[in-house]
Amino acid sequence: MSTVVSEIRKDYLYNLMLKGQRADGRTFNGYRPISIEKNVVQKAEGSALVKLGKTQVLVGVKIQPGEPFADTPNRGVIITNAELVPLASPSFEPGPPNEFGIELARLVDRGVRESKSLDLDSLCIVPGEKVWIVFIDVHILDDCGNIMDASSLGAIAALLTATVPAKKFGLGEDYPLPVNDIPIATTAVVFGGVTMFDPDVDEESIADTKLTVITRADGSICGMQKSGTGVLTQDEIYRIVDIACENGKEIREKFLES
Amino acid sequence: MSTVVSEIRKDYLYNLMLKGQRADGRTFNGYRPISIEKNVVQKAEGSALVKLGKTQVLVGVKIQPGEPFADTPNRGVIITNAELVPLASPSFEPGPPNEFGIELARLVDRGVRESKSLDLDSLCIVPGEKVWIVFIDVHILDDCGNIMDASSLGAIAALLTATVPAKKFGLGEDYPLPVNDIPIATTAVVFGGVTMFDPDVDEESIADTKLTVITRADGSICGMQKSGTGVLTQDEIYRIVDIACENGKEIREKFLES
Amino acid sequence: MSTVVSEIRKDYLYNLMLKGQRADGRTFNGYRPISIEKNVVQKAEGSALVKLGKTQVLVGVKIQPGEPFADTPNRGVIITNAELVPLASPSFEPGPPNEFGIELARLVDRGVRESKSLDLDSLCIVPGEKVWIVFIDVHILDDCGNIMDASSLGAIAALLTATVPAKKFGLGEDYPLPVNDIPIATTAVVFGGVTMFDPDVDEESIADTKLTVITRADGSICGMQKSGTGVLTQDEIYRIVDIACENGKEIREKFLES
Amino acid sequence: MEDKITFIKDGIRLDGRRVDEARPIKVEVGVLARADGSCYLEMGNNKVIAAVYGPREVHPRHLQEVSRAIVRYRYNMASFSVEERRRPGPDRRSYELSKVSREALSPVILTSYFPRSVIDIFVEVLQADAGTRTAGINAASVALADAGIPMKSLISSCAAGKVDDQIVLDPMKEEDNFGQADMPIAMTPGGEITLLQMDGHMTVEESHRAMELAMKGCRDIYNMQRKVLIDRYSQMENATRQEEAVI
Amino acid sequence: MEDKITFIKDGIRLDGRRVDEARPIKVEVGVLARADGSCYLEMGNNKVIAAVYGPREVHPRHLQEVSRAIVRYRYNMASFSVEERRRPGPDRRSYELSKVSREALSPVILTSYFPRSVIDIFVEVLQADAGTRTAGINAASVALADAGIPMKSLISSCAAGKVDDQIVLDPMKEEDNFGQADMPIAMTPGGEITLLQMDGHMTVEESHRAMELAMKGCRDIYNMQRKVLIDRYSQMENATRQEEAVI
Amino acid sequence: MEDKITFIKDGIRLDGRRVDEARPIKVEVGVLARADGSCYLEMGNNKVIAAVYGPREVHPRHLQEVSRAIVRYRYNMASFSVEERRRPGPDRRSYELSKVSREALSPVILTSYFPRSVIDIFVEVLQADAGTRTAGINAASVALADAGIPMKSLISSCAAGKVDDQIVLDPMKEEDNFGQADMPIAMTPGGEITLLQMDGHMTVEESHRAMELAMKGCRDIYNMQRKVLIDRYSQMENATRQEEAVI
Repeated sequence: MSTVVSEIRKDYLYNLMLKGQRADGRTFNGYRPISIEKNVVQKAEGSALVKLGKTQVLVGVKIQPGEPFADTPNRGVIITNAELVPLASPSFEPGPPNEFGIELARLVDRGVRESKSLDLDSLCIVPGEKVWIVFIDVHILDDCGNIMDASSLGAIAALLTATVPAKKFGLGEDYPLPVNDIPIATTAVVFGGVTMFDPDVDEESIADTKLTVITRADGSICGMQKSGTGVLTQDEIYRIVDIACENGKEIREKFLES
Repeated sequence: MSTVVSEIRKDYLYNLMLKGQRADGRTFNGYRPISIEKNVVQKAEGSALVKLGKTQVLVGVKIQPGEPFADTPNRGVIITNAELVPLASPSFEPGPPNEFGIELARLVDRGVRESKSLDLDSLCIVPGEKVWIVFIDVHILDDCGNIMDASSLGAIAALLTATVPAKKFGLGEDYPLPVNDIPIATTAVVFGGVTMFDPDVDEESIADTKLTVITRADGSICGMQKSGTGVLTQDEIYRIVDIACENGKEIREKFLES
Repeated sequence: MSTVVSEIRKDYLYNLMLKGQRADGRTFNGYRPISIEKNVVQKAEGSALVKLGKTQVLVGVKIQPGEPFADTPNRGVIITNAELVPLASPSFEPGPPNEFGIELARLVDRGVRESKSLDLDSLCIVPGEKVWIVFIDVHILDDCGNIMDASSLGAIAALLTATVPAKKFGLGEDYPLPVNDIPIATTAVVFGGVTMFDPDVDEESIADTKLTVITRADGSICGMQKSGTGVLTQDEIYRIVDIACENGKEIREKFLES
Repeated sequence: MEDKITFIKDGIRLDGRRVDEARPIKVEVGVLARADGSCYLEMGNNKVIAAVYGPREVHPRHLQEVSRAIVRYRYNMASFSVEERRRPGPDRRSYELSKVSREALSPVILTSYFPRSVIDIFVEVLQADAGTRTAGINAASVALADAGIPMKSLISSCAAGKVDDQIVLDPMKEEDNFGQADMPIAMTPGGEITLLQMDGHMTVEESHRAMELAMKGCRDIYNMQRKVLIDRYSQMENATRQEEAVI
Repeated sequence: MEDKITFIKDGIRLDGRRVDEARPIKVEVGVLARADGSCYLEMGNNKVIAAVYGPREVHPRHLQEVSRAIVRYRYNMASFSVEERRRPGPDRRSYELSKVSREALSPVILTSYFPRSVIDIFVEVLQADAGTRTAGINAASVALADAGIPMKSLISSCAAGKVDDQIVLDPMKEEDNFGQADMPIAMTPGGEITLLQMDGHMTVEESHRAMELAMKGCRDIYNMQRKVLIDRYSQMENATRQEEAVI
Repeated sequence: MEDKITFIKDGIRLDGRRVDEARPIKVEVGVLARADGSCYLEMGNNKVIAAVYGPREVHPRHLQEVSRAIVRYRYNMASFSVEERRRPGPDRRSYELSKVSREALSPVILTSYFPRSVIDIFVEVLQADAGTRTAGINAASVALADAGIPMKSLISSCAAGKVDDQIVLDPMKEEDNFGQADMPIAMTPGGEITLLQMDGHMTVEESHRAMELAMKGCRDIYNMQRKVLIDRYSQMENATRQEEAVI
């Protein structure tokens, strides 16, 4: 998933960083412009197109009746999948999700699941037999960096717009999917001692360590994941967590809460 | 799927063509000798071995009870598969069907389905629960060109000989599979301005464009497919369609209608 | 699955053999030290860790209710699988079982099945609906030769310790899996005219022919399989069968019968 | 294919179109930053996006051709693009559509300019409503131009169908599901056919009418493709001029 | 494996054969035009066809052996070859049969003549009735000869079984399904065993009798294989002579 | 994640441990003959075995890196390692765990010593009881040392969890299934974090406490890893001395 960046560009970014700067003029903690377009796919029960700078991610939510898992007979089911289609980056290849796609999907899933944003108990139709299955399908369209945060944002935005299609299946009136919390994933890379949030594709390719922190509306944490082959100090982690909480709060209020 | 033909042979075929001739003496519109041997596989409910010149295709039809599709609860099911087994050609490889095998199977399927030769309504056993599944399995044995027409011919010949094995499943007396129409696929290649029907393997490897036209007994069309990386003019298409209707009529009367 | 052995080592082994000797001092018919540790995996219904010299194989038996096969509605089901995980040998690769793993699993399965050591009729719960499925999973840990005999030994040892977990599924009291016979697989390689039992990994890589003979407690045979690209004479086969019966008897009495 | 619904009344179709009227089309070029060329296209309720990468190195190597570039085309439907969620990954239908779409574009791509290379065309169907293969080819053709791949011409694609015994242009989902025949084509502006498929039931005469109607549809689409590319180029030229003016 | 049916009455089996009698065999050589060698073979109700391609280049390359040809064998059952339709593609049984069949033929193929090459053997089972692996090996052996692959000798293959406590030659489906044991072998005309499998239940003495009976079966099949190849060669020679006569 | 069971009573957990107490650990090094390095490790009821092969040649070749060794890590659960039999082969969870485990070990492996090579780490979970990824990393770290792979340091791994609103060290199965949060980490003896995951629900303060507790767990495990390796080396040295003495 790494993209080759020329040595010259690497030096350039490094020198900028020493001066406390980033190529696009952002602060180290700042995000690129965010836009969220909702309900772009009418065939889906919910959908959102998220733009994070030039990064574009489309998330579709489909909701269908199906069988519950044997160990949770009275709860709805969430199935999250991410397709890193080769349209989105020269480094993506056709085929079933590789470890990057799987990690991304599982992290998006963890954000939704562990934040308890979906009340799975309320998605039971007939206990032990039929429940609502919520499919969250993340479709990366243009990977210009930090698809993790864009995907997570797209997932919760799509869920917020989703309707349970009860009528279509003869199960009463349609109703909005009940969403209880708004988890926000914020990712930082660590590069030469500094941490930069919302890395673009060049910054990602230079840094060898990344930390994603998923926060809930009450400021608590519902997910963390380090990735990459580098190390993090305890201080770096604490610092990233603190800023992640702030960034999460801002994004949540600005884009998702009405 | 292309076979390398030496430049010399290519020139030879090209020069012949300029003289209005083909290597085996046929006219441009003519077919190689056709033979159809029926019921060659007793374990199948219907089968046919088709020889088209040296090309050999074996089609087996198996009929078993199974579940209908959700959107057609009162109709039987047709499932068509083609195996381009490596025994049949140096260019076939083991493994699941590639795009050539899939296109072939889907085209054979389309011929049977769109001609409505099988009355799917009559293949319902218990509405919404149990219907007859008709498996059409195309097994290419020797690819000496134009396996499309041979496969299509094999499929309809095998269906015409097939018995619904009702007794074996405790569902009454056996009866012949009801077949209402006899679709015939005829394929032409376009090569240096001329169209040649029933191409052999050399002609196929030289021409870059192919058109298959599937006709019904009433002379109407129930399927067309251009393949290959070349182009066809409107005139060429109309001409091929006209000759396809004639060829189809002849083959249908001569080999399949009793 | 072959391991490259240097020419020097090959000559050494060959010269030893001419003197009627093996590298580790064993007789041609002798086995390496055998140890069987039972119930090493508490999560399994039965398990055994077999050491055959340095070769280590772990077999786990899981027993769960499931559907019977359509053609044997009143009988339990045995499913045997072997994983030649890359941890166990530099020549094993990750991925689904290749032909060596499949042959191994099928041979272990045949030993259990054809010896009728499991009374499948007694594993029926509700005729036609629910029976006990016995999963025998062979996990190779260290391939220092003759994983066939070690796997077969592990399978029957694990079955002998297995409990049918009836209580867990509300189907009455737990009871020991009824085992009626103790099949023993014994394998010999043929190499330059001599036959050597229980080949180590060097001997395996030099010999091109192997014969496995599975015997029952009454001295009769319930399975044979030649493998490798060499030939066997009738005499060699008869001789191997005779010694296999003796070896089988000894191993059965010493390690498995109490 | 049943005829119980009336699809055409007084020459007007269920969605208000005349029989020879295509659905509204929207084309945007250069919508993706990572791809070498890209195009977003709507045809009625179809929403597709095409990206082109290349010419670039071929992996795996044994697919290389010594005298020309190979062309690959991947038609893929998003899981949420259809009524009932589909499993991700290609099925038999998408393999066939990828093949015929590749063959629809190959005749105009000057592959001999780029020996040992690959030109990769990726089409993602974001929403499907009958006609995704034609929409995909139209988008891919524009994306190829956007990527600067040398081509003899653009390719335009449109289907004709048979509904209520009438030949109609550019069938939508209901007409496709319950209609009598469907015939998608693709062609060069010069009228050379590069894609032709048909299923259903047509007389020879009807097939002629369908082809002529579909060709008319292609010509209209060609004009739109051409316009959007010209606009794109003039924008880029203006941008360059402004840069030069600044200097 | 139940014993309720009586399989042998007065020394005669269900299909009228004696215990030491094989099913009728039909062999045709050179039945496929594209393959380098081929053979169609019936053994009772078994119908198999074998093709040989090679020696030819190995793909993928890393399978190449520097000092000899590799041999590949693909045993495949057609979906319609058995009572209940089987899914296309290999299952665990066909992987095992492919392996032991390859190992049954490898000892006689002079692979050192063709370093870095592959000899591909493909066997398609068109109809199955117990004994498909032996039928396949018999056909493949003839196809190898037809392809001109240098071999030390032919390989012939036959099974013996145990039914009603008697050892029988060449068991058919019913005997195989409900019998007590099955023991397929393959061998050279010189009596070297190249395939040996057994499942079921036999005493050591029974296994000896089974092996001897199966070896007798192999010898009979060898004579048929030999005859059909001699006929083939003389036909070809005659054809050449006639051509020469014409000139 | 429900809170109905009481997991901690008077500071003592269901299995008798204090909140800051890890499960008993057993480590054996050099347990496999074929692997270049190996380690068997128990952490409570978890039983894992790790093997290291390499540095060795990379297949397939295109994965080679010109300036360093690549590291591969395969986390695999045996079918019988869990309550309900699992299908063999990797699932999505094991792909993720393989990735994060590889990334947990990579920072200390001196890959630049072995350009164009691969270091393969295989971890088999023989019995699972919450904490298999941390047990696997601990075993793999020892196996790497046993294989003589040059490393900056060992890696030690342990999890902290949240149960009954308290932060506990090294949660077992029941605590993991019904607890409120789980946070596995891995680190160098110098305190650099190489693995960090968290799921569940924690305040920022709780996450600090969890990290500190998990780091304490890692330090204890490091001492055990170190001890077992020192014992191993002295054994080997003694063995060498004795050999020399004999000579």
